[in-house]
Amino acid sequence: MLNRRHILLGSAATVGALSVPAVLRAQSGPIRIGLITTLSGPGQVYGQYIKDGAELSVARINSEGGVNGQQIELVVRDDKNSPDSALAAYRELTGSGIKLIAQGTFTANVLATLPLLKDDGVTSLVVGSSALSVTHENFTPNMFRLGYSAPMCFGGYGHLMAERFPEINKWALVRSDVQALADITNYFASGLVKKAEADGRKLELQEPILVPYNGADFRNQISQVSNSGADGLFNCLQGADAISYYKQARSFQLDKRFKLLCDSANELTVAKALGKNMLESTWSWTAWYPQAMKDNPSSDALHKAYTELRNDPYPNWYVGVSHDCIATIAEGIKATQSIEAADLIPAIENLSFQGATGNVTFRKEDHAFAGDLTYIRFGRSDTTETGWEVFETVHMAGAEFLEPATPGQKL
Amino acid sequence: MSSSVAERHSGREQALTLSQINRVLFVAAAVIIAAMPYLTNSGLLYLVGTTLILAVYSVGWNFLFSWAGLASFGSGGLFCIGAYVSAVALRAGWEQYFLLVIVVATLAGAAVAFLVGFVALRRTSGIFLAILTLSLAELLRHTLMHTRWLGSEDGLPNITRPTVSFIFFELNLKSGPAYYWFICAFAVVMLGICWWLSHGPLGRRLQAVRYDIERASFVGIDVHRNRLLAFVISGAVAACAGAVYAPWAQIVTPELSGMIRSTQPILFTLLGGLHSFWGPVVGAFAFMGIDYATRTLIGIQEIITGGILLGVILVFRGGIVGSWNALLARIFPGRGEQ
Amino acid sequence: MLFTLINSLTLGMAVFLVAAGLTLIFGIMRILNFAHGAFFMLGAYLTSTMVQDMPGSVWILIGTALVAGVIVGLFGLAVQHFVLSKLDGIDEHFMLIATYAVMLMTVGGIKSVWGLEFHSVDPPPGLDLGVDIFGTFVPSFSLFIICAGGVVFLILDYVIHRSWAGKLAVAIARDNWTTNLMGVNGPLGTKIVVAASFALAGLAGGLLLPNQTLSPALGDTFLLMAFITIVIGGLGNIRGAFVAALIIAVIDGLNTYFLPSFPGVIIYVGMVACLLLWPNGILGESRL
Amino acid sequence: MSILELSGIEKSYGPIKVLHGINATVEEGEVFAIIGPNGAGKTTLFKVMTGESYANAGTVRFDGRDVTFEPPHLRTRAGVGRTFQVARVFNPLTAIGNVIVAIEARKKAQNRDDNPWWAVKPSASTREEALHLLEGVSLAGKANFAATDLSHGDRKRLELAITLAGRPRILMMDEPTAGMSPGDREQVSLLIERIMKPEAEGGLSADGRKLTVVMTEHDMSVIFGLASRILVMNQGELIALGTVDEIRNNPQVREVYLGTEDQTLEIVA
Repeated sequence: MLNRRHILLGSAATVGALSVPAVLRAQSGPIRIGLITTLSGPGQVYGQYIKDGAELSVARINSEGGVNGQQIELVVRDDKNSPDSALAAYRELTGSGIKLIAQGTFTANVLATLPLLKDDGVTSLVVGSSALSVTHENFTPNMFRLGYSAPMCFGGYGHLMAERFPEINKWALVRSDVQALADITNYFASGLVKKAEADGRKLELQEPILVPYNGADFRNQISQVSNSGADGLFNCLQGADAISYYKQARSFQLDKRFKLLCDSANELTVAKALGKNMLESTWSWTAWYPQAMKDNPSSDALHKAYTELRNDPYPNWYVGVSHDCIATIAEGIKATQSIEAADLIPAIENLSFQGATGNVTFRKEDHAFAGDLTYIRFGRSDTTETGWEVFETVHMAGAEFLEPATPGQKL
Repeated sequence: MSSSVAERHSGREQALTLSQINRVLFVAAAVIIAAMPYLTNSGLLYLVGTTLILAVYSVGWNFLFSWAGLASFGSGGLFCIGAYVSAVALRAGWEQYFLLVIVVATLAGAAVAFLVGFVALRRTSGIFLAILTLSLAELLRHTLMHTRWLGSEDGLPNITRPTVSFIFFELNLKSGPAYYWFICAFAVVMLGICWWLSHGPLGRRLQAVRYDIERASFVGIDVHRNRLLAFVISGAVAACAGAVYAPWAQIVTPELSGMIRSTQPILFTLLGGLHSFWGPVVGAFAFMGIDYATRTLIGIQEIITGGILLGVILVFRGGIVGSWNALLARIFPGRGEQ
Repeated sequence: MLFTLINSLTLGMAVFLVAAGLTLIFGIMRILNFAHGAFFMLGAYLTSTMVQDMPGSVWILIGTALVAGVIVGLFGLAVQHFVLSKLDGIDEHFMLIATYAVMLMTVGGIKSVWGLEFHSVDPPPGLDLGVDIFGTFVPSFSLFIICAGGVVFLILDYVIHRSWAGKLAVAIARDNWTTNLMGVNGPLGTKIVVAASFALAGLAGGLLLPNQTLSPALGDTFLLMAFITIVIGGLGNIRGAFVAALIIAVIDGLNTYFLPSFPGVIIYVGMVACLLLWPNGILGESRL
Repeated sequence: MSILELSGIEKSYGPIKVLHGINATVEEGEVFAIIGPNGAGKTTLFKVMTGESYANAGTVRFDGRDVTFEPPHLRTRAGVGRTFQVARVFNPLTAIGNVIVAIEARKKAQNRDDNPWWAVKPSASTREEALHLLEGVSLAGKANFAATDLSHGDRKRLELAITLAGRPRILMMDEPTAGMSPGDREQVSLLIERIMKPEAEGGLSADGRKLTVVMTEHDMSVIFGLASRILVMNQGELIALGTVDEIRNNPQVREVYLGTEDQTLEIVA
């Protein structure tokens, strides 16, 4: 049983006298979790993954008998990729008595709701959003980020590349002209440099080449890249931009000009779109690559369910992360028997369980995700039907790459 | 002669009766809007508050469009300027001077509108002006996205709602309902000002310009100056709305200067009723209603919104206000024309 | 430098392909068609369904793009018949909102039919690599786009300014009423031009398909650029659109060359400057 | 005293020269008519005088002041009123609304706004003046009709009222009787005669000043009935300028009209 007194008190205090029906619902009905994500406009494709992952997670929990005997109900709302709509959705959900929220994808939409969590007594799990501000200057204890901070994820990436490929000393960087990708590129570069310096090598890093965001033609920049004379290349573009870029780069035979190609975080999206014309070989970060998580039943179950749902054996990493968001909330409630933020927050702080993406655990100070990192290398293949295959997978512990915790302050 | 006087007389009587019905509706709507915090949850309250702000913003746009006959596609840029001025000031801790901040933001919007209008209105009009303003707003958006101290593309979050200090008392606007009522007051003031401007001598001059630009200049109206004035007023209203919006949303992003924000008033105005003062307000609430009603229909929302819009335009040519008045005239034929 | 120019020309011609239909429909109906980007996208999706991952040859690509153009043109006829013709004679801004609504529905329809996932179609064999011109490496697909843009321009220019059909269309655009009096079926003429405009959107979608990534946001990428093009060139003026596309290419090239840290921004500055210098577009507004 | 002075006016549209150095002066209080066959350049000269387009060379002086490049609204404020060949009024406004706009524009330009700054409705004196003007052009009964609903003749009258609302010193009328029946033309002639009288005598001319009229016209009976002097143009050149009698007897004018307009010849003869 849930702690009934808490629910009554909490709801009455914030929602006021008119919310009586909501309280009644909370007592008798299922535990309601709100999901706010991008389901229209740019970014909709990611929002759809998040919705799928969350829904599959709820379905699994409910089929296993729910949390402490109570079923979970997911209430999904579209943030239309605007802070405005994210706020409207958030307020509608909390106004109807919902205390548990999962939210993604883009940082601005997450930043819109963060300041409200504490007063509303809401516990929020953030999917994705690598920006530092979420766990630093805009930190609020009611939020946990099950996304990867840029320093951990891409600093670790740079570290791995410098470690694995000590012979590559000249690097070129390409990124879209937006700030979030500038941060990612910078952390990758600093990860590279730090590791190389620790090994006593000096790297030559070129100034990042900028390409227009949501652009139509990248050939000018591609030509600049292929004439850079570097051996290693880090490509930091997103979604459709990335695919168009690789596609237009094909006639330049970009993959032959560089000894090492690193994609930021598009993982198999690129391969799935390019098919037989995939690059020879590239690395990418991913949060969830189920094929490499064979001893993880949670991952296997989700993978199976997703493949049945979408007929796609290569789910995007967002599916895994959003699945784990719901799982985290469920685990927290299991541990504390309450959905009140006051009880749930310490419970989640102390959690450590195996989710689909690996070990799920948070740093206590700033609630940053401190789980595992996964990097994959994949490329063109003549033997597979898809035209590409994944060559290798690297797992690393993420905690050591986490930036220092400075909750409430800028790093 | 006498028959025309009679016609005139009955015409006025009809207008009075119908406008009485509308007045009752208007008062009822105003009461419901004012009582919103008691009637609904914070989600709908937030939406209604936002819609009120956008309604004021759209009325400002419509002042330029339906009165001066100029279509700007870049009003989002001015809204954005107001919002950023307000956001920066509040984050810097000047919350007790919030009213002053709004004034400054409004002036900033007016100043930018003046600069743009001074150059652009002499040279362009019609669709060229529309695209020019659209490009300027896009330019602003790109600039904001590249400005690190304004938060780049993630914008400025955590904007505190202010406690406004007057000389004798303090007004705490931190809570949702309190700020909501502040928005209501703001809407009343701004709509009042806009109504006054539209229906006064300036409004008459501008309409004259819109109806016949050459004739207007041959009755001694300085066309350029009056258009510029309308451009500046519209810009000031947009920036003012933006300044009030920032603490309501508590976050501002460069997307405020995007095409969606700039095309909103156009949609509202056309949906609500062209060349009508209250058209944009009605349109804004109608649009909000459609949006809210379809919020759970994820995936097909676009098709439904598009379908409704299309239906409205094809069936109700005069927009909602025009069709409503026509409907009233038909329902009460006795009070209508002879 | 030559390379930058050729690449920018590629962008310019790609934009022209999209802008051509947009300026055509403006010429005859005086509307900015917001749905144009969506129909461009529809053309690309239709083509991708027909050619799957890779068109077998250049001619198959062109052929399927033409088929897609025809299908999109039929959609355009439907839009003209059920929506635009019903709004004839009332405030032109209603057309604007109507095309906006059509855009919403088209994008929604595309999403429900083709889904949200990114798709990619490769250039046909022969166009997937590059050639050497004066010691500069040039991707062959760039040349294909440049040629396609040039050919489409020449055909349009011939049809509009030289041929009987074009003169008729110009007459309709100038004075529909008188043309009707003279025994010419104006509404039919309008229908044909509108269908042609939509068909051009679809054709552009098909031709540019191997160059871009298919996603429901594809329409937005080009729409604003196409708007800018037809405005700089002079609304409704096909030659103007062509010249403006070249100007955009040059501006973009200079942008890449001299100001690489702000990609894609100078176009807006250039556009503002152009409008202030030539308030009615470089070649002036034209009814077709 | 001359109120309007044209010296050396030249105007070209592209390569085509339309006006070849026109010199003329208009005296205060006279009715000055400009005639000439179609394409003679009357309308162009008219446009140069009103400010609708500017001369390429030469000067236009109004009341001794150089106004060659002054825009229309400034000339209007200085006392130039103008009507168009096809009456141009503010269609959706009511008749009285049309006149009110014009009166308010004048008052604002003269800084004599008698309305408090916060007032929405036009001041009582403005409304009174507007009604008075409408009465003056016999439109008082249709004050609340939308201008669109007025007949052609009524629209011409309304336009005249709008123009007079600016209290012009010189009234420039481009074919005031164009498209009217003979009966209506006579009415217009009478109206013009009447408005030129000072207010005390039932006319509409302001504060004791003499109203000057400059008009282009095709109907010779209107011209010979009203005009004190006539300027005759042909192919962009002034070929004669003088009193009605002088023009009647000018051989050059006869020649111009002989080959062109038979009907005119009869009247001249």
